Amino acid sequence: MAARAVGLVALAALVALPPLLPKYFLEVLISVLFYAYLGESWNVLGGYAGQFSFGHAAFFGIGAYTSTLLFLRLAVSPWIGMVAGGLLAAGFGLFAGSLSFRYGLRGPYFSLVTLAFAEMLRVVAVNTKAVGSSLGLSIAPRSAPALFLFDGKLPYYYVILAMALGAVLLTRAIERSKLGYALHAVRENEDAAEAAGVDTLAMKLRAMAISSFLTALGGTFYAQYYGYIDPSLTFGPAVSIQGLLQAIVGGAGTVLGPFVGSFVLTPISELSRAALRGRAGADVMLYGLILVLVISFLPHGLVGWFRRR
Amino acid sequence: MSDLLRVRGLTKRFGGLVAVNRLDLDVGAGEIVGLIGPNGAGKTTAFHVISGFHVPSAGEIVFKGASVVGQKPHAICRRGLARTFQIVQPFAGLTALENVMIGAFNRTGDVAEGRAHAREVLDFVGLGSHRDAPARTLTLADRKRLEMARALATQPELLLLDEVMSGLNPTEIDQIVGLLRTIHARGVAILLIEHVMRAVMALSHRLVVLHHGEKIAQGPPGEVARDRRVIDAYLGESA
Amino acid sequence: MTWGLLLQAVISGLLLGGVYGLVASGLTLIFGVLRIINFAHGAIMMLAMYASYWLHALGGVDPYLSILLTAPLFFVLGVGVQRVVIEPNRRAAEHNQLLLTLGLALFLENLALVLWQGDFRTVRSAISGTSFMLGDALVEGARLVACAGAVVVCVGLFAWLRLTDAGKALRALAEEPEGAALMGIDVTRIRGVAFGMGAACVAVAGALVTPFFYVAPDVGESFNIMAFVVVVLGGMGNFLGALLGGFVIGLAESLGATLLPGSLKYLVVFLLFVLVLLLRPEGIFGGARGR
Amino acid sequence: MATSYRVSGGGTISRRGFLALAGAATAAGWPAIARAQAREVKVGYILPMTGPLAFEAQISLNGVQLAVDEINGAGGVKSLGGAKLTLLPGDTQNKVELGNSEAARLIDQGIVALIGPFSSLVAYSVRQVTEKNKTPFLLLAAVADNLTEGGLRYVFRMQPNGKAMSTLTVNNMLEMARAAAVPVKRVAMMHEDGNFGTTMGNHVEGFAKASGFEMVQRIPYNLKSPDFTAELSKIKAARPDLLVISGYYGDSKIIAETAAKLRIGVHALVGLANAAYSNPRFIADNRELTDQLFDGNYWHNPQSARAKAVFDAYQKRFSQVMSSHSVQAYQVVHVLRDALERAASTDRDRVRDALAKTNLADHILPQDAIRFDDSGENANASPALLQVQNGRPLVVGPARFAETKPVFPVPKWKG
Repeated sequence: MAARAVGLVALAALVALPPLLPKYFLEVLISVLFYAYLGESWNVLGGYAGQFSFGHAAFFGIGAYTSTLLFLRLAVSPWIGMVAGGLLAAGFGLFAGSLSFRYGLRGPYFSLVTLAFAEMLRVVAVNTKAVGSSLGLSIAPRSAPALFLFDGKLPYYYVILAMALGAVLLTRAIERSKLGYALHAVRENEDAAEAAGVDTLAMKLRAMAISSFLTALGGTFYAQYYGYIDPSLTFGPAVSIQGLLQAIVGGAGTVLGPFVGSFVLTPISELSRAALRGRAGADVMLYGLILVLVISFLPHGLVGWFRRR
Repeated sequence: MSDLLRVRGLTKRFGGLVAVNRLDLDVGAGEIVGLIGPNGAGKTTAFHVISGFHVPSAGEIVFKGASVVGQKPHAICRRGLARTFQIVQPFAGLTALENVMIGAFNRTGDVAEGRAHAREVLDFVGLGSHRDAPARTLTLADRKRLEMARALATQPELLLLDEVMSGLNPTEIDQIVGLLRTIHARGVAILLIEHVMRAVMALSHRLVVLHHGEKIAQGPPGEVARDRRVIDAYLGESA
Repeated sequence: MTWGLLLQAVISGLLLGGVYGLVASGLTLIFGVLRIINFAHGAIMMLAMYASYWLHALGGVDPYLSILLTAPLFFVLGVGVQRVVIEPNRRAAEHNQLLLTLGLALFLENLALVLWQGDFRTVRSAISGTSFMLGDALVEGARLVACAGAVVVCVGLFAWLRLTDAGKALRALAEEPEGAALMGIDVTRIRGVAFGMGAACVAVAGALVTPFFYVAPDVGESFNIMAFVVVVLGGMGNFLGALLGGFVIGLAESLGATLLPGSLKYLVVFLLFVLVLLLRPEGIFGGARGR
Repeated sequence: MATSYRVSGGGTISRRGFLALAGAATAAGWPAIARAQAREVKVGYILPMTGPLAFEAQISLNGVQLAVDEINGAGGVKSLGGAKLTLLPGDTQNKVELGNSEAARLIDQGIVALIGPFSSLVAYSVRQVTEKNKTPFLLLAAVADNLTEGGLRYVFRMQPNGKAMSTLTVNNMLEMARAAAVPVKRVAMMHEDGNFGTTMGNHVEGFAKASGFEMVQRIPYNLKSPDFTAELSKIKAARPDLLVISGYYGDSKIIAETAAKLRIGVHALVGLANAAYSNPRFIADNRELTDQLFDGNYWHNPQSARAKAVFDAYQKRFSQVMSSHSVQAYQVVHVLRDALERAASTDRDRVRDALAKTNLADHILPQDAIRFDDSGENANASPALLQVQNGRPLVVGPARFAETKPVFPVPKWKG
């Protein structure tokens, strides 16, 4: 199949090319994969289950803070801290989810309540000395692979590549499973899903747990890669928006949507910044315009548009 | 004949409005019961309560010997009580086959098995050729069939059908009547709300008539049709 | 904790709350009719503040007087935005409409940055410097005028919704979208009017706050999130609820600042928000239902 | 833009976007070619040109441009045969990811040093990029103390860090109070609740015991908050002698206005690295309010004739009064020029070594010679204490740089 061949070539390129790239491209590629990963993570809940979270920063921040605090205070390897953060985030996701779902919050109400949860965590983090308050936490760079610290960018690239591919494979497995069908049903029509025997609350919570777990792993990657976290960088609304943007533009509720979204959006942003340099704001203005146009003319995202042709 | 569904004193209030008032209703195994009454009589509300979408204000609902009051719709469905909606609610973005697979997953966790069963059911209701069409592209008649197929795929013992014939032309209605007979022949009991009198009279073993939320008559179709109160209720509506 | 501090918190909260209420009224109007959460609301307010600023800087127009120009201007602008950007996507998924307004907000904020750079600008009205003490509590003239102005506009808006044909049509559309179409209301036009009125509301709010605030491309953010909170609190689509909700949030914010250490005052606001969403999603004062 | 500095790699992108960009980037792969034309020395900057700090970023960039043009106009870097400085721009949008990728891009393009990035948040990760690529990184505006920690070799900070800024400013204030025989025992502080404000707040609080004052209130605030009356009322009730404020422009404006109307009752309102209180534009827009405000901030040496000339040139070119961010940006470019002259090379390691040996007496800052200690901090870095008098921010401390006498206590704040 042609699609499969294209996929394999792309994968081979992603694995083989980076060592040959200039630093800038490697840096951008890491961003692309990182956003793609966040998008895939968001997609499980937002795309497949149709629960439009605007507060995934909550999980991202929990992941980043858990692994970093465990590392700095108790010398626990972030590889382990990453899993701990994921579990904690999933726990918080289940808590926040069961509250909102049980009370029947849907659509914009769910979006707003998740936004509020993330903002509350941000305000708490800003005001808590024990987690570094606004001074944040920094991880000194050094080479210690057992501690998720590498010399140079390339190893991080392969880590995030593996994470992003893992998220894609997991999403594909979900899509083809009973859970995937159930989530689709929930997204399309919750009443009809219930009538057809789908335990909609349990399905939404399952999606929430998976999505928040994955997002938290992204938080740990961020902390290790950039070496510094603070409340606004991790719990701020920008993180939530980044994830969902890739998914929506690429195609929410499709396996490759967030990947495609990120591989299109990030270069657009980089190119427009390069082209409009020296005119502060022009590039983000263009980005906003592109967003409006994409949603107006490709309401199902790039992948959706491609499929419908 | 043992009762499959036994409803006693079922009452549903919305604020000050009583939509269903002390309803008693039985459906036996393998029985077809028609639930009729003028618009606003409380039929659909009764369905919502029985299938778990609303919690009853008072009363008892026993299905297969155990109370289902307070259970969620999906749990009731798993026990063998499936329903359709008055306004069809397909999963518009999914294909016909996928729609039915959702129902089939009640009886199997295996995707291939669920798909195979869904195909059978689609063929059974006569939608086999539309298997891969997105639900939103189907005609109204086909969407009604799809909705029945989705309910059937859950392998119910009792099927609650809410106006599956409204909006259809006479040929289509005849087809649905035929389909319902086949379903019944397979041992599924049916409780149906219907305004197409010709069809209800032909299908039902028993009729239950609701008016202003209360049961005003029940019995074999022929008897009920001659009931003075029933005639008044319907005349009152049209007057 | 003294009574003086509490009195101050109550007064400051109420004065700020009026402005929140006006911004939220515009938002809730748009939500009620169009069923979208307008993330560009703050950005539109920012543009209006620039409009007032330029009228003052170039034409010497007092910011309060500028309302006479900016309110109609932004009404037209709002109708235009709705027609060109929102209306074509009316049938799009809920979340797509949300992102649409987010993209619009990014566009507008950065348009301002391109046009006027990141400079903070200040506008002074004759009243900017005035204030008086009410007991131990400070009342700033400009904030008092802003609050009073906001309440007057909200009441006017309410009257408009009750008494005029356009207002009645708008309410009908908010309450019964299908029924409204059946009654022969020009639904498309009314949707435009709703967005236009929403924009006019923030244009007034913008002009009212400029004398004690500043103008910068991201200034709308100060009011945007609070307006969401207020709208939910008051009940989405509930106009009077938005005004009352504004006062509640204003109070929560200033009492939080008085009673809690650090910058925890927003924790109170968000906590209140989540509690209301969970326990009374129709809002404290009722409104379009969330379930 | 009507400026004479050259932007390379900028305009060409629009047409054959990626190709041009890739071309520029791969050119860095053959440094011999780039260096054969050694008529130019590429200097990169990364600033938050877009977003909430756009205003400050532009002011900083003005200072950089002024210095670059001045150097090029005076014949470039002499020891490099008159090579001209070429500025390569980078916009971080105040985002960490963009800080990293912009820094990497500029390094790919062959810069000898990187200037920026304004925000400490962005600096944390960018310093890893510059360290790894052995590129001198001259910090601008980022105050977080620990940015130079961790044995980094390529990070240099000319301006006072958070600790120097806050402790020296408080010292200057206390000294002035002693001179005026006005006891300062109770200090209150409001600061924005981000990295910058919190850093300042921690230092002032930590400094209290040693300096013999009590921190009677410390209130962090969200800088987007539209009203601070409740917070300031709490401060007023604590009856402080001094109110210290670390904030950005808009929030600081509202705080000063509200404090004035509240008759806050302190001896003085003191900005600490405040973005507004010594900003000429803020002062011009708010003459009455700003009169006799104090601010401890980066500044120039008013006694320096050179500083006067620079200010005139700035005024002429940008039609506004030069402010502290521009001064720092201007001076940092000259520190780099000095190092380039001594290195007589564009080799980054040589430039780095030259920077480490900096001993620059000819500068416009209110301090002794610019020298970097082992961690890369300017050992003599010092803020100035300013007071607005007659619409102008004037240096009133430390005494040897003062251009006028302070008015302290300030009667109007005492209410």
